[in-house]
Amino acid sequence: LGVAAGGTLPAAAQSKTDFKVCWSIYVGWMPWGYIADSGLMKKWADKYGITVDIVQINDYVESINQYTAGTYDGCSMTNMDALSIPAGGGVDTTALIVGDFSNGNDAVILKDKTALADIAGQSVNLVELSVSHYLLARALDSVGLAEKDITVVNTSDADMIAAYSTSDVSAVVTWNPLVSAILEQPGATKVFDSSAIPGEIIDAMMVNTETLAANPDFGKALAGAWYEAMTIMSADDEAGRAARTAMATASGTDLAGFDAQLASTKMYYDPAEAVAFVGGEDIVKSMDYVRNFLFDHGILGEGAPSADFVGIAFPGEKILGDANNVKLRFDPAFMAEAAAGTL
Amino acid sequence: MRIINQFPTRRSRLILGVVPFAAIAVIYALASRIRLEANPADRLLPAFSSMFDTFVRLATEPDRRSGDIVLWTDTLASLSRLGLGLGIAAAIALVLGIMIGFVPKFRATLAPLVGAMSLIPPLAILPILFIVFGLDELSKVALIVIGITPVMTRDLASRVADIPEEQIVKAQTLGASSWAMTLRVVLPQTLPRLVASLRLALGPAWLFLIAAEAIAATDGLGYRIFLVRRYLAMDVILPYVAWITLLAWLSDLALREFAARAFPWSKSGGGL
Amino acid sequence: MRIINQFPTRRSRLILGVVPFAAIAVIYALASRIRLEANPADRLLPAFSSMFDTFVRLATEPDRRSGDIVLWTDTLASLSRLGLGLGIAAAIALVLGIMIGFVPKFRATLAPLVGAMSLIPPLAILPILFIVFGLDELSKVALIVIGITPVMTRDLASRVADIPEEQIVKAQTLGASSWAMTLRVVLPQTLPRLVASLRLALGPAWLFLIAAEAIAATDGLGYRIFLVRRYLAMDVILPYVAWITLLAWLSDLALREFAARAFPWSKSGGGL
Amino acid sequence: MSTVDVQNIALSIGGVPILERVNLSVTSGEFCAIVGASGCGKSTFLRMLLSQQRPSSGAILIDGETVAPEPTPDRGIVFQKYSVFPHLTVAGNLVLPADFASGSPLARLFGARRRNARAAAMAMLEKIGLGPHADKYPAQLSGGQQQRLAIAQALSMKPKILLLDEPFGALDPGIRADMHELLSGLWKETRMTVFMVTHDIGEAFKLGTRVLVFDKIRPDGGKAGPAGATITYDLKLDREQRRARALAGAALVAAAPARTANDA
Amino acid sequence: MSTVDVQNIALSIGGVPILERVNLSVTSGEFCAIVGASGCGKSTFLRMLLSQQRPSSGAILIDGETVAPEPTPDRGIVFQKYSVFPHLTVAGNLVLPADFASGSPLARLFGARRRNARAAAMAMLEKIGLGPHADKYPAQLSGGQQQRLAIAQALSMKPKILLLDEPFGALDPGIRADMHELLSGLWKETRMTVFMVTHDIGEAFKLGTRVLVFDKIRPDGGKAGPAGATITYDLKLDREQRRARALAGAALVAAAPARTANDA
Ligand SMILES: Nc1ncnc2c1ncn2[C@@H]1O[C@H](COP(=O)(O)OP(=O)(O)OP(=O)(O)O)[C@@H](O)[C@H]1O
Ligand SMILES: Nc1ncnc2c1ncn2[C@@H]1O[C@H](COP(=O)(O)OP(=O)(O)OP(=O)(O)O)[C@@H](O)[C@H]1O
Ligand SMILES: [Mg+2]
Ligand SMILES: [Mg+2]
Repeated sequence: LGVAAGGTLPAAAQSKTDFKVCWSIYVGWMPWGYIADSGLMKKWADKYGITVDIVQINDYVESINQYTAGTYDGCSMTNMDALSIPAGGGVDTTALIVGDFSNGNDAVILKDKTALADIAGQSVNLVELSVSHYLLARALDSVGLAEKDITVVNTSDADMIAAYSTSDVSAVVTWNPLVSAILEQPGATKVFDSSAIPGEIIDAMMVNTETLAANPDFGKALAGAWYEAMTIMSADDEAGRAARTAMATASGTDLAGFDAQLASTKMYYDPAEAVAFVGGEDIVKSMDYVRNFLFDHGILGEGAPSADFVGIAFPGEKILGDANNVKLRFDPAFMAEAAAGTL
Repeated sequence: MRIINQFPTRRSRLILGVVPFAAIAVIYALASRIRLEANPADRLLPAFSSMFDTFVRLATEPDRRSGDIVLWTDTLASLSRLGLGLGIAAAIALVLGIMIGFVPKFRATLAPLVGAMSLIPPLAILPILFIVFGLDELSKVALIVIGITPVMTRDLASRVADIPEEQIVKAQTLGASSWAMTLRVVLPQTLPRLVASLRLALGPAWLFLIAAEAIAATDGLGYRIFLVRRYLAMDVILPYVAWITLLAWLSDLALREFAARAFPWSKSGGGL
Repeated sequence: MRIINQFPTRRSRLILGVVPFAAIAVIYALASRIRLEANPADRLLPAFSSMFDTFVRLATEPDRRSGDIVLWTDTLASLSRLGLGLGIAAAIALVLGIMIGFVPKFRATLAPLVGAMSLIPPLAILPILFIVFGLDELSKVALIVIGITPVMTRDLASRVADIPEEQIVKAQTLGASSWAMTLRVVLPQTLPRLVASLRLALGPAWLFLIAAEAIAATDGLGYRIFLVRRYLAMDVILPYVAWITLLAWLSDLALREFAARAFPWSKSGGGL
Repeated sequence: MSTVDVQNIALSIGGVPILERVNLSVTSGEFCAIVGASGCGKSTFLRMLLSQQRPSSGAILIDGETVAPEPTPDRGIVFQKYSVFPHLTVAGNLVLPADFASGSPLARLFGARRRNARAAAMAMLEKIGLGPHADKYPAQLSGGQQQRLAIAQALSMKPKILLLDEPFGALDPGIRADMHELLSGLWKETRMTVFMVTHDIGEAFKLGTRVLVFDKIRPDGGKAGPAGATITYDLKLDREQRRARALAGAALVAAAPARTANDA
Repeated sequence: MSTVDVQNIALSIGGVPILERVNLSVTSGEFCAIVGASGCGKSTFLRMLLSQQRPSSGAILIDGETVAPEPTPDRGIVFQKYSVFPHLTVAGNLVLPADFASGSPLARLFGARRRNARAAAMAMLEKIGLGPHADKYPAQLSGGQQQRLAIAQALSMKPKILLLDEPFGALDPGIRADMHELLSGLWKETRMTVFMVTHDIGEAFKLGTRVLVFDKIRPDGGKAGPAGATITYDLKLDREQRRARALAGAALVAAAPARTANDA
């Protein structure tokens, strides 16, 4: 244990040439699998004289935990989980590539009811403390309800569809592809989704800040590969369809299903758009909501006396929370290089 | 003298037994220290002190959200599911085990089915369990029951079949019907084994309980562990695991003591 | 004649054994029919025909993405993990079991530790395991090993301790050292029990394998079940579960046959 | 109290003949001692008398009627081991037959009938010298005490035929002598028909009115495959003769048992 | 081939005295038969001679020196059961001592030495009549054959002292007689010192040069708590005397064994 713990210490700031990043199955992150399989990663890593190993992990939380423990140099995750797990756990983390935000991918679904307000008094099945929980909180806000008006039942995402099929379940909050599968079932109505809170559920490739600082080539290789993949998959040609088909199969669906999921995702195919998004005011507001949600639910950890405990840095020296304890950074530098074509 | 003939004294036995635990604790403390020095906010290997603080807080302070004292509601919820699951499994295994072990016709009918069922990994058929048993308490209890009953049944059936034929013949010469033998000869001699079988099933039962609570629950020890895994709160997980281990050990002890008292005629397994 | 004295003939035994399976198949077919009539797109209880089609497709057609035939790559991946896990667990359990069962000093030192470890639910410490062992093949094998070794060790240790003292004394009067006795008296007599212990561990081993593959893998039977579970593709899950059950049953059979051949002097458990 | 007619029975298990051409006619009240080499089929013969095993051919008649196809209370049995129920106290073991006879759905007597049955059991225990041990479990008794209990239990059903399979094999010479007396006394009192298997020739001649020797012989004298055992000597003893014959008989069978079934 | 001096040993287990004031001096080559009631401590006495159990007080000297604290090859043992290794063939059981003696790290002989050891084992097997069974496992042998093997195994170490704990308890009278001859022959040949526990008085007088009777007596004649057993009779037999004394001896001890440990 001692050796293992020592061996997986958060990478100290030192330059190295071999990197590992992990990802899990979600529409906005499927390109990582494609990048690994298609050789794009090798191409870009070779260009910078490094190697980058891209590893798929089925269990999303486990992938973040592994990253937090120091096993991986980067990991795909949402803004909220980045704040609560690695940043809250003292691992300085940078949002290297802001790939998309959920624009309908996450939804509140009621069975045999059609209005969000009907949710009052029900049991709601969702992955507790996840973005679904956050979405629910935002949804309840919008109709003047609070979490105490409902009962939250923690339900594993893998079993969400089966759970919905049982008579015990009348309300669920979840994400795609589960949303579309559940909506196929009789009586299911989507009463609220993330398109009502655009830009608040952000999916990004998060990397260790110290590793990135010591090895800018690592960031460049990832950004280069990512945006080449973006160009390929966003094109409506044979290569684009082939890429999207590969991603569809890998996530267990077909091209039509995958395209449907993409439709409810605001993908930043163009790095310039992502740079603008990260530099805007909305993201600061979103992160403020998120950190207050996390603090209210005690997820920032016992050591957190207030929501301000962990600092979040935005471009242009904007900082939310404790400036002396900045652990989450939105850094558009590498996306900007991609936009400028200097990678 | 040969090493196998060297018997440690009672006192040194005690010391030797503690050594590995102490060694693990020391290694843990060192590893934790190293990580915390590198990153004071590290959550992976919390210091003993912070685990202790967290545990005390969980055991004494009401939760911010629900107002319950988390440790006790979790423990109560888990133990009642576990108890119910073990109870139902024991009842089914006892009835089926006696039927299979004692009555040739039932054996021919049920033994292959129970054999096949004991090989199905219950976690793989969870969706079907949900549909059949719903998502609330029942499904958690059902997962425990489905997980441990086939193995217990096989165990009991083979024990019933092991009752010396002489006893059964003897009972028949004393005028017993099949039912009378079941009640007065087979059942009482199967009960101690049932307890032993329950003790063996404790480990798997906890496993299935935790798996069930990870899938859909609002309380329970497994629920808490999987919930706080979302923010890598090892300061909660590790004390919870220790607590579960303690509970499992206590149930094991209680069952052993119960068997020794309730079945004085049965030579208990003894030792390990 | 009393029911316990009525022995079915070989032929009726066969028929009786098939009945429950047939009954389950019929009930399933009916339930499936009802659900499919209500909603032809229902995925929960697919018809036998569609399960069969899916299974044939998985077993014969190469996957679009990787070009592999999914069923065989999954089976190969899972079986090699399982085999490795069982092998390592058997080796550790054999060594520790003999040490604990045979040498009083080791027993005093290790028995309490192994006892405590056999009570820790491995699923609860998954995050720690993944961090210690990483996420590649090693962690899956490690979860199997950690899940089954303590129980196997206890089992073997108690069997070693059960070797009649007379044999050990006899060996000493024949001039054997502790090591010679371990090699020539204890080890050979422990091997049949090791096989029996492995057979008992098959069920839990599959369970842990599936749990590990669900969290981190890119192939394997558990991975596939996990992957398609999100879409409730029961037409894949159910044949996979049946396939796993068949594989487990075959391994069980192989181990039993092996023991009967390799240890002709050992009276095998017989029957159930 | 019953006659037993064994009519030319034979038994093969898996093609191997165990017993063959066994003929025997026992009148009511005889005490048959059965001796023979280990593995020659003595226990198997008792199992057939008890309907635990069915002969491959031939018939067994009791009081002129074909024997029931399963063990019944008219035939009592005492085995060398496992003869009492380990989970019941000494008194419980003796009350058990009454419990079975009660016909109650719980196979247990209650109230006054239970008290009566227990009183009867206690009286019996006093008679066989186990009074002070009534509430012990069998495992707490010595071998001789257990066998006394087993005999008392078998006799409580007043069987017409009592079968004993090496009942005293595990006992001390001293206890064994005590048991001989107990058994002779009971036999004289109840006049049941007794079959007792024993390895001890002296015991056979001391207790039996008739000694049956089982052995394998080949009728053709040749080596035409394996043969089953049969009754090779059937010695009817006058009470007075017994002592005299004991020495001769012992000499007679001394060679036979040396051939074990393994040599076949 | 060794003298044995037992000097006033006593043993209590958990406060209960099992043996006390046991004194005995055995000259080289004696054959001591040990009889006594069940549970009186005969096996325990052998266990102490074998260093399997340590006396609470007193000393055991072999050839004038304190006995080793653990079993050694100079003292061989044959138990009533479990006396051979079930996982080795008959020949394997006899080669085992040579394997142990080889000092090889695998505790196994190889090559020519293995062939020699096997040849020696086969010769021994022929001598004790087990030649045809060399490749069988013990479970496939009869009880008598197993005991012959056990004795051969114990003798292969040429022990100075041979301890036998009811070695023939489970055997037929016929086989038993064969075994008596085998044992007597071997004892005469090797002149080792033999201690044999038996329940059969006849056997004791037939084989022993000396019969030791263990029993519990209270030295003060009173009831001052439980007492341990000790040697109450120590009969040295002339070869010629033996037959004559057999009857008298049997009468002498007939009452004693009836008192079992349970009555204590
Ligand atoms: N179920 C069986 N299958 C095969 N052979 C059997 C079976 N039961 C008994 N035998 C064989 O039948 C023969 C007679 O066995 P049985 O137990 O009747 O002998 P026995 O005369 O009582 O011997 P012992 O004196 O050792 O008790 C033995 O050779 C035994 O191997
Ligand atoms: N480990 C022990 N703990 C307590 N009592 C014991 C132990 N070992 C032996 N005894 C007691 O010591 C006494 C002597 O036992 P031992 O086996 O030596 O008798 P024995 O003379 O060989 O009897 P048997 O003729 O039945 O073999 C018995 O009363 C037994 O209960
Ligand atoms: Mg017999
Ligand atoms: Mg003894």
